[in-house]
This record gives sequence, C-alpha cells and structure tokens, in this order.
Amino acid sequence: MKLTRRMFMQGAAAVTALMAAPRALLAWPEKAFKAGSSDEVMQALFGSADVTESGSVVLNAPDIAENGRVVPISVSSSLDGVQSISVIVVENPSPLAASFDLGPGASADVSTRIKMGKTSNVIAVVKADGKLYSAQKEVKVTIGGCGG
Amino acid sequence: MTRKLWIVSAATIVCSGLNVGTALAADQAAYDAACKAAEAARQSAAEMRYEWNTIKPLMEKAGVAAQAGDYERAVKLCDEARKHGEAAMAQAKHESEAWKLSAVR
Amino acid sequence: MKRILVTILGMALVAGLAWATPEEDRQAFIDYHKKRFPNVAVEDYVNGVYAINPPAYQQWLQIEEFPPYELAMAEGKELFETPFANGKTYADCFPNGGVGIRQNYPYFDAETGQVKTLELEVNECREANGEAPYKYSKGKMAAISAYMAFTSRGQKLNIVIPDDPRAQAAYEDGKAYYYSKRGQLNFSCADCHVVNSGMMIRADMLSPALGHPTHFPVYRSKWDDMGTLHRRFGGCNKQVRAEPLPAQSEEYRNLEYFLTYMSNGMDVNGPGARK
Amino acid sequence: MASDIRIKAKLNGDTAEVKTLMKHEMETGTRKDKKTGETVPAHYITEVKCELNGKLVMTANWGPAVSKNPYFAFTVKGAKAGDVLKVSWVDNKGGGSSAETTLG
Repeated sequence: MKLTRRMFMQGAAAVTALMAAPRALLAWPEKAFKAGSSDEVMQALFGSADVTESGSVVLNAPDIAENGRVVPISVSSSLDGVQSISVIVVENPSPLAASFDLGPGASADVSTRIKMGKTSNVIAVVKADGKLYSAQKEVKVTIGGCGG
Repeated sequence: MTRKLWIVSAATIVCSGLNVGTALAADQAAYDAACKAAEAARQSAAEMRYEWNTIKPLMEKAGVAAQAGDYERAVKLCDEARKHGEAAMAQAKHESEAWKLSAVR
Repeated sequence: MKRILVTILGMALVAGLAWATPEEDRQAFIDYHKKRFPNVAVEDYVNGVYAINPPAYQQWLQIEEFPPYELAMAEGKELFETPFANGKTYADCFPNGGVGIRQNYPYFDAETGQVKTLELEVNECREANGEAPYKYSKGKMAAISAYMAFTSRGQKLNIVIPDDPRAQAAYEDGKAYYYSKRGQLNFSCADCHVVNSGMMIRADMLSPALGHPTHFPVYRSKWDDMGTLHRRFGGCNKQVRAEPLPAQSEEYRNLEYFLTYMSNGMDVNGPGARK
Repeated sequence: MASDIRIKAKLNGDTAEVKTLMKHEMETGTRKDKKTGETVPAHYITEVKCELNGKLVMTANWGPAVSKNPYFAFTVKGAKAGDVLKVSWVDNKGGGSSAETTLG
C-alpha cells in the first residue's frame, strides 16, 4: 500500500491546487449539515421533502444500540440509477449524519458508524433517477452505567 | 511538629479574628480539626487499599465552603468524609476474612 | 443454636477454602459458568459479554468488520519494530523476539519475588535501553500491548504458579482482591462478574468473569480509546466508588495473576472491541 | 509512520468490496474538555473521496455525527485485479490524508 499524507494548510499553493482540481460532484452541503430538523435537511439537500417509503431501500441498524457513540448503519438499495444515499437521525441536534454521492461504478450499498444522542428514528433517503425513496427504523439508545 | 501546627492554627485564628471577628474563629478551628480527622481516616483507609473515592470530593467541597466562610457546612462535610473513611476501614477489616465465603468453590 | 451451627459451618468452609489449590479454583470457576450459562461453550467466553448477549454480538460482529483497535495495532507494530536510540529493539528483551508470547503473561518471577506482567516488562525493556517508560493505562503502551496480543492470537493461556510460597501468596492475594467488597457501594469484582453476570446493571449487561483477560487490551467505545486490563480494573474500582489503585501496582498485578489463571487454557484473542 | 487510513479491499468477480477505517477525532464542537472546562472546537472529516484508477466513484459527505475513527464500507462494480483504489479525506480545519491500494 502506498501512502501519502498532505496537510492542505501548508500553503496557498496547495489550496489553489485543490480548488483547481476537477470536482465532478457537488461541494460539501453545509446548509444541510447545519439544518436543525429532518425536513430542513431534506429541503437543503433535495429542495423537497416529498419522499416515498420504499421496500427497495434497505436500512440495517440495531434495535438497541450497544453504545450511542458507535451505531453501525448500512443502507443498500435495489433501485436503478441511484444517485445518492443520505442518513438522517431525526432526534440528533443536527439530523444529517452522512450523505453519499454515487458516481459511475459505485453500488448502492454503504456502511458506516454514527453517533446518536438518544433514541431516534433513523431515516435512509435514496435518490434514484431524480426521485426520493426512504426507509426508516427506530434505534433505541440507552444511557450506559457500567459496560463491558 | 505539634508546635508548628499550633502556630499555624494560631495565625489562622488571628487572621480570621482580624477579618471577620472572633465569633467565627472557633469555627475555623473546628473546621481545621474536622478536616484533620477526615484526612487521617482517609489516609488509614488508603494504606489498607480500601479508600473510597467519595472522600476526596467531600473534603474538596468542605474546603470551598470554608473559604466562603460557611464553616458550619465545611465541618459537616468533613465529618461525613471522616465517616466514609472509617466505614472504609471497617470494610477492610471485615473483608479480610469475609471474602473467603464468597469465593467460587 | 442454629446461629452457632451456621457459624461453625462457616468457619469450616473458610478453613476448607484455605486448602483449595489454584487448579481446584479454576475447575470450580469453569463449573460455575457451565451451570450459570449452560448453552455457552467454554471457548466462547473469550468474547466476553458477547458470548451471552446475542443482539450485542450481532453489532459486535459489525464492529469486527473493521475494528477500531486495528489503528492501535498498526501503531504498536511500528513502535515495536522501531529501534531504540541505542539500536536495540523490544525483540532483544523478550523470548521469541516478543512474538506470540502473550499467553505466558503474567508470570511469577523468582528473582524479584513479584508477578510480572507484559506491560511491566515492556517498560523494563525501555528503561534498560535508556528510554523513558510509557504510562501504563493507554496510549503507546496499549498500542504495543495490542500488537503483542495480536501476534499471540490463538495461543492458549498458560499461567504457571510455581511451587514457591511467594507465588502462591501472590495468587491468594489476587484472589482475595477479586472477592473482597470495596467502595461505598460495597461490591466486589465477583459481585458483578460472577454472582450477577448476565444481569443488567442499568442499561448494560454484566459480562462473565471467565475469559475476561483473554481479549485485552481493548478499544472501548465508552472511552473512544484503547485501554489496558489495569485501566479497566481502575474503572471497575471507580464504579463501586472505591479509589482506584495505580496501574501495575502490586495488587493489580496479583489480581491479573489470579484472574488470568482462571482463564488458563483459553485462547488469547486480544486486542478486543467492547462497548 | 503508521497510516491514518487503513483499507481492506476484496475482489469478487468484477465487484470490489472496500472497507476503510480512518484515524480521526471527529470532534462535534459541543464536548467540554474535562480538565480545562473549555469547549473543544469542532474537528471532523467533511468529505471522503474514493477513486478507481483516478476516476471518482464515490463521495461521502460527513458531519460530526459520524463516529470517532470513522468506518466506511462500499462496493464498486467493474473493477479488476491491478486496479488502483484511492481513498482521501479532508476535514473542516483543512487537514487531509490519502491512501491507496492495488486490487488483487
């Protein structure tokens, strides 16, 4: 494995290089990440909160999170033409946890681990061929006492 | 050593006396005594490896109260700290034999 | 009369206990767990609470897909392989170059009359080579310990208590620590992890004692960090509101000696990931 | 130095299953330092890019709700042995890192 590590703060040249680099996909959606409700997140990300619940979106999350700091989540979809997958934790102060933009070759199947402050519905939103589909699940978060 | 302590206490009493009047001087001394007793109990429990982690916070709170002039509360907190220390010592003594009854066998 | 009888019985038991050998203790420990969790295979206890908690086990498997301790392992490997200023390495300090030796720790050192742990010897190695010792609870020590445990995965714990009264005293001392109630809550280690294992304490299931030391050091989500076994000992002490002892204090080393002996014959599977 | 991005990639036919683990604090900006009592400034990865032979296949946009030492797994179709997979991230303070692996 070849490794490189760059600190982009090192100089203006690096910053310029970054700006000049071709970027096929959109910039980091700041407004959506700063939004305080799931509807605001949807508006900021998609300009619409009009979403259809669909069995073709599969959200895999635990019923009871072992630890709210590390909740394993995965989202996959059998829909064609998936453009993006977003994960929204309704009760988090900033509900949008992550949003994945799929380029050519990427399968609609992503996994990550997220923080949850308390018990909440988690919504997976899949954008496919310009339309929005979702799946949701309640994940219980309990306050730990001892552990391990 | 005893003499030095006496001088320190005396100085404190004098200082308190100058600042807030003699009525509180006795309370400062009572706090000093209660605090000393608590610290002694804590140390004994610690030497037995049985110190409770409640003792130091109680004494810290007592110190804050004393600094604010609330000697009554400070003495109360120190007394509680001392009781925790004594309970820990009693626990140590009891457990030195009692543990054998709970071992898996 | 009844009370006197109970007292006499109690004394007889206490007297009887003094004669239990470590091997008898270990067998009793395993029998206890077999009775308590009849559906759990002994070898599965290396997975700690996940051996007895299926929903948590599923989440743990997902964490194990790419466990966070792998970052520490990589750091530990690099630290382990980087020579000291004098050109020597950790490999020069340990048998078999320090690889695949975790299962033999802790051991009784006849020379010093003390129980030696792996972490203690890592620092002895550093100091013998003119390097400053690491702190014992986390950080670089936990990283090196994680790497050394990883190279020993699958090896069977082989803790030896030699025919030396000092070694037996150290074992007994660790055993006493394990079963003695302490702190304001008046709980012993065993009260949680033997008597009440599998029960919920608030939102957490208490893990069983058997197999406990097999998977350390651990990355604990609660810490968001790595920690050694002694860091966990300190945490347990604090939770019963007792003042923790320093990592690698004689008491904790003896405790590790006893506790690891209880898991003799089980696979090393550290480092681990825990909630 | 030890990498702060670790990649595990497995090739199944023409599908690459990629798992990554990144070393990062992922500070939310709301946590208080226990010792100083001061709020620890937000510091988290905002964007992860995954490229196959230099072509962008996936961008992950993250907020501070992604867990410390983030895990990210995804699959890529149309991959073959010898392809180079690159993963890079940038954070909200302008830091960044990248690593690559050759599919085998």
